[in-house]
Amino acid sequence: MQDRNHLARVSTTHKVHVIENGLIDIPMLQILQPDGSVHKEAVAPELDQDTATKMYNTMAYIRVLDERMVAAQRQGRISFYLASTGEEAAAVGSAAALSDDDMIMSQYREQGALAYRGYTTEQFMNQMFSNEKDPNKGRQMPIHYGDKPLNFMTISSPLGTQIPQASGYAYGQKMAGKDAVTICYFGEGAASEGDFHAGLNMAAVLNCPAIFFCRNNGYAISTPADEQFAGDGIASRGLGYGIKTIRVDGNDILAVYAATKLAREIALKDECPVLIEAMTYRLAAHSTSDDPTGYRSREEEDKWRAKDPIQRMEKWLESKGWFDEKAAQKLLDKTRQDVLAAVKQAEKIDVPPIEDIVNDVYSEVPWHLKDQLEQLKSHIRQYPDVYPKTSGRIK
Amino acid sequence: MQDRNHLARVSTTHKVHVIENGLIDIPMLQILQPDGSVHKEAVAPELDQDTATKMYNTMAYIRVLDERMVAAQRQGRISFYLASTGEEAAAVGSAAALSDDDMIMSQYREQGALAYRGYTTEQFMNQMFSNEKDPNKGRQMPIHYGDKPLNFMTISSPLGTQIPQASGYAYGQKMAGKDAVTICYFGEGAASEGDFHAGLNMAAVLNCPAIFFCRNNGYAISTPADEQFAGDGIASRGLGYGIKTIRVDGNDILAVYAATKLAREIALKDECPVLIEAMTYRLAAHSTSDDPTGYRSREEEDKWRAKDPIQRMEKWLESKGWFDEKAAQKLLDKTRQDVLAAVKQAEKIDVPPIEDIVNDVYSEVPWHLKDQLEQLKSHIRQYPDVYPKTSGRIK
Amino acid sequence: MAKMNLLQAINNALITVMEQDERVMVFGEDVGHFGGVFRATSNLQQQFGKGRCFNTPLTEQGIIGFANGLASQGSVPVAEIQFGDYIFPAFDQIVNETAKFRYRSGGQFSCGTLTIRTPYGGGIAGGLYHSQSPEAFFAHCPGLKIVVPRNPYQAKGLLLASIRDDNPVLFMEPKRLYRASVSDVPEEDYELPLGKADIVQEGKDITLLGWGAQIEILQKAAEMALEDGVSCEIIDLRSILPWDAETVAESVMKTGRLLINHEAPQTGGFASEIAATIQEKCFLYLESPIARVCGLDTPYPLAHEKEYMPDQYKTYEAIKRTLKY
Amino acid sequence: MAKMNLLQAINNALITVMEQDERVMVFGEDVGHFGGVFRATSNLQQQFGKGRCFNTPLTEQGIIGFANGLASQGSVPVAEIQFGDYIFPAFDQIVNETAKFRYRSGGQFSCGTLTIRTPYGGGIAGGLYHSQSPEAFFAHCPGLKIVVPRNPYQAKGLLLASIRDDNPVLFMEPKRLYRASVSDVPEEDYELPLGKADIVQEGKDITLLGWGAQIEILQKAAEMALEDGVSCEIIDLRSILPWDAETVAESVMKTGRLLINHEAPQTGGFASEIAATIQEKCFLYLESPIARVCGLDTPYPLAHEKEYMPDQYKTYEAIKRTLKY
Ligand SMILES: Cc1ncc(C[n+]2csc(CCOP(=O)(O)OP(=O)(O)O)c2C)c(N)n1
Ligand SMILES: Cc1ncc(C[n+]2csc(CCOP(=O)(O)OP(=O)(O)O)c2C)c(N)n1
Ligand SMILES: [Mg+2]
Ligand SMILES: [Mg+2]
Repeated sequence: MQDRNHLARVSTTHKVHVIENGLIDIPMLQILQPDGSVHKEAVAPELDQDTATKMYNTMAYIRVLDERMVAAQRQGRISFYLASTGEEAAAVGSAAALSDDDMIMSQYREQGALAYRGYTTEQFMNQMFSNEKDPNKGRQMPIHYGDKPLNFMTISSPLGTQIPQASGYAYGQKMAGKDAVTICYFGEGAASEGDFHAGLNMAAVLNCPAIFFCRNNGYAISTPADEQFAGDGIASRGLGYGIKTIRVDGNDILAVYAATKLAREIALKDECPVLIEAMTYRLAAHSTSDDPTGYRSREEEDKWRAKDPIQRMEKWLESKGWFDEKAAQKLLDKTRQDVLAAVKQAEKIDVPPIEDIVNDVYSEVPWHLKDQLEQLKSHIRQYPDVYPKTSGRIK
Repeated sequence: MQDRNHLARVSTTHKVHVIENGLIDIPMLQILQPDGSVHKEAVAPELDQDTATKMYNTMAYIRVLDERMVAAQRQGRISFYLASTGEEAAAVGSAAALSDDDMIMSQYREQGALAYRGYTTEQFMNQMFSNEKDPNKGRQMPIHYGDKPLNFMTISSPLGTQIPQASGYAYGQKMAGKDAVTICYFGEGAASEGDFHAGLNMAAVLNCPAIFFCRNNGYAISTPADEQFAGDGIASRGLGYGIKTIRVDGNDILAVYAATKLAREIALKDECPVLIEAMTYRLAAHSTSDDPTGYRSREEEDKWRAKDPIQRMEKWLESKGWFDEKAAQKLLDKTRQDVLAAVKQAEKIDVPPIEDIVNDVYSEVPWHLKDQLEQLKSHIRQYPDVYPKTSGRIK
Repeated sequence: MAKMNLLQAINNALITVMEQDERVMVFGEDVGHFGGVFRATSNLQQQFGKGRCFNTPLTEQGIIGFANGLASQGSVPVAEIQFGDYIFPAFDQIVNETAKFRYRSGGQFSCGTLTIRTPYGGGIAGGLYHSQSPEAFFAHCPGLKIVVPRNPYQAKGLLLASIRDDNPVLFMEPKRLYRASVSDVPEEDYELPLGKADIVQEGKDITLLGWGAQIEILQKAAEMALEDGVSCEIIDLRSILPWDAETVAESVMKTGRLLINHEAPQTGGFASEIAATIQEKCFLYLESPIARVCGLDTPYPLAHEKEYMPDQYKTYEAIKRTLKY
Repeated sequence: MAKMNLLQAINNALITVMEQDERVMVFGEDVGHFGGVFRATSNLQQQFGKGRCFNTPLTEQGIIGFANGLASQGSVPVAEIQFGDYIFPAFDQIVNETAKFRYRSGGQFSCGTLTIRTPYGGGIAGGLYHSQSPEAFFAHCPGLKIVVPRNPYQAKGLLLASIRDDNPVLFMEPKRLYRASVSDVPEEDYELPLGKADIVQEGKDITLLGWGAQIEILQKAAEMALEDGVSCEIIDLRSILPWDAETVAESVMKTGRLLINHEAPQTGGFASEIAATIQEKCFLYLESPIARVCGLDTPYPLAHEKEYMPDQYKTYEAIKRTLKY
């Protein structure tokens, strides 16, 4: 039987050493200076023009989508929306560093990753309007996207639950011999949940090729980061789990890309998790149900508006001669029109048929749900005006 | 409105820095050398002869109590026992550094702390025999002690739950202006629970004067520490929470005492939590239901038997001229006799009256439990032989 | 008397008790400076300081673990879980700890001072995770009290009683009613009894039983039935645990019929306990089977929310079926 | 055929399915090298390697979270929770995630391949935290299946069916029976159906319904009743969710009487659902109220364990009361 020695790595001291904050420096990777030029000590990641343009376009697209959908919510066309303004680089830069086979488990503010994978405006709308073209069948609130063909796990509102799930998913990928990792996004708020602890520790012990990507955007709804944790951000926890950890400027898409690319390599090669903490700021309200003026200042927001990730990348593209201002403007205009058209289109499409109220609870509809469906249908037939969304289509 | 800057402490880098294991050294405080002499760089904590003797005697007492109760379980006199052999210094050394007003929340292997507080052999027995003198009214399995007058919280089997509770208790002490802390004991296994994460993070953010005392004894039942975590023990997590942390040789009672004393001072003065990781080894089986030969070697155990904390203290006491071998031997003999007598005594005492089956579910017995009790009583009256423990005493 | 909506009534109850008792502390996600996502704790931090009203990190198991410790120490925690749907990470702390603290320690320690507030229920386009009614999950757990108010007046009186009760109380607030309407609420201190049902409307043909926001539904259904000449007795259970079986049984012995309505899925919902108990207590009085009008046995859907709800139409039809049986 | 106790039958089922399907992975606290604290997973690591049978860190929420992810990826996780009493930290992962995974994603993703094994129940001097029967907490959660075997033969057949079923199954093992006796169990592969109750004994005067270890209690009570000339029909529900109301209703229509027995506390226990459903389906056939013989509405005590248990004597007395009604 193998001898175990849990003191193997421990040295001794004879005066009381108190280990505390500040003992270790966790610096933040920044490649692009705020003016869009590459730091002289930095090496820009290898990116061809097409990829770089796609990254930029995705961020720009998401900025417009967010703007338009917040407006649509104000007009009462959808019930809820959640924008990622100011944080586009974190989602897009990391998604760009992945392979399409990698599973994405997101929290809810990573529409940029989904768009980068190829989700179309129409697909976004179908989910948000809970219509019958939504592959998730209209069951969750707007923004809870999910798409199996794109390897994008359906979002779940309870925070943090996807973190241990990502460990399990990655373990499964490894056991199945897949050359793929799982990336798991979450906020610095969600990182307080017990599931965070369980998920990271298990990933470390069980050697799961997962990337844990924390968007530290300073707030969890109204709760500022300094009421969320007292350590050095989320990165400082990586050490505690024995997980390799990278802190990155979340508003610098090149840094995010480089960090994620390296993390993916490590995860696959060493069969281990990697933690990335992206330092960014939630410029948007938490959601359309929130009003941040109650808990933070305009000045604070303005400081971060100046660090806009899209502009920063734009300047870099310009410096490479890859930025076509006209094309960019055209894209913005087209996106605005597309979104508007897609909204109009999506809101016309029916909700899923009433049978879908009982489908997918189980793999097959069991007897009691068949009964409940039959009762419901005959009730709707009796009161067609009360249930206008479904009554017209019941035979 | 205050400006928040969650980047305040962060420096930048322009090459990808990966933070990983080994970057920070968390040494282990050791004051006594294995031969019982004080390390030359170390300063022994101030301890008068009475206190030192009490500490030694408590360890010796617990060693005998454990031995005898394991035997009693084998004889079928109690259903379950859980020994702390080899880990006595961790519980006793820390308890000795506390004030009697400090709340103790233990896991289940800290009988040493309870004995140090003054729990008597008779009290131990009453709990273990679930008799009507147990202040916990015989409701839990053996070893789930609890005693309000001694500020020792009743033990609960679910692991880790006491950790956030300790944060709350300490917060309450602080708000009530008490000059007291809460100490919370747990194993390195329990530290994997989500409650550990929640409790430590909350204590750090809400400035709770709590001492989190982890006994890292290498095993959680059969699971060795290297299948429990991949970081540098539990201490390395302290940094992640921004909690001051001390690692200590758990088999060196002077080191444990010194560390806990300092932790208590810090907790009170700075109104903050402190994490202590005591490196020790579970020489005993996990419990009387366990047989460790299935998962570890005799050689491994022997290495730790050589690090016995009681012998180490004994040698130190000798060097101080404080060790009275005869008295020590007498104490052992007396304890053996006391335990035996107390077992005989305790097993004769009745279980609590049947009314206690419904008491304490609520502050007062509600209607439905009154009904259930009445039905039960008349049923027992009908079948007195089936319920011999209670039937004789029902009017 | 003042006009208050349900949120204001809750806020008023919290102010009332915090002014009287220094030991009362209010905390949870976003409850501090911001006053909670629904604003039930507005101004408490401003009035009582950060020590007594504060944000916690985002961890429900931590919030309740912390609250359990605080309660056992002698403080009076009022912990908020932001949505009833997010109470499950705290399930272990509530079911294995809060509820069993007193029993396991022989009454030496308890969480009697703890109150857990949480908004629950659907009808607000919340889908799976902002609509659940989890009362039945807790109703199987001895040691807890569960209380649900139906309007602002009830909310203040029941919340004050819950906070002062020497047992842990899960206080579930029907969030669809938070701002739905205002009504008269005394500005002074008052309590309404726990464990006592409230007869909202007397009647003789059938007893309609519910709690929280569904009382409104029962009232609408009763009005529809009245047009057919059916006289409904409406009972608000108010306390789910322990519950007032006596009042319900007396009513059913009078009317001979019982219908129970709740939003949670039917299977294993609290209506099943009521039906099981009442069929036993009133066996010889029942003229037709006890009817349950509940949520479907599915997660709470979004697009089909209207269809999912046990609304007045479904209730009215069930009344007719029960009477015709 | 081989003689196996319940643990051996479980172990045998696991070996059977692990040999056939590489995707099956077994994990939990101490299940690896050691084979679990009850030894249900003995030798699996040795036979199938550390990748497919392994210890996890001590975190139930992590175990089920991990298992959910693994299931959604297409592997076939069989996760062990060491004691049913310790399943509550995983409540959120089970109730909000496992059970709703398929529904919320429109069937794109699911945890259908997941099986959660856990020992449950009392009678082993376990007190509050090694005795609970938590089935009813999960029975209110659409999307789960809950299965309980009553003997080694049932255990193997039901476990194989559970692992292969395309829905998440909570498989609860009556730990008091683990080593209680051996019986004949086929060495070859076989399945027993989920969702189908099993008529253990036919009778005509009263239907006795239970599951797991309580079937034995029902049998003993039935023997006592037989001496009085009462003929009992005994049904093992086997699946708690979805449950076989049809078989139960048919039996009750025949006998006119129903008694349900479970160890969990009465209030909100699964007997309440059965009673509520059957009083509706069989209203005109019932000759006396449906009786429930259950645990008391208290935490599970130690010193008074015997008194707490819904044993054969209590059951027998309830049979008599029901017949005399
Ligand atoms: C378990 C759980 N608790 C509470 C909530 C309510 N809630 C939704 S978002 C949110 C804040 C999340 O903050 P963070 O993780 O930092 O992400 P961010 O919104 O900043 O992107 C809260 C409290 C939830 N969805 N789930
Ligand atoms: C929530 C929970 N899960 C599982 C168990 C079963 N269990 C009891 S002790 C134990 C191991 C604990 O190990 P550790 O925390 O290291 O303490 P030690 O026994 O080494 O002192 C386990 C898994 C439990 N009591 N509670
Ligand atoms: Mg955030
Ligand atoms: Mg240990």
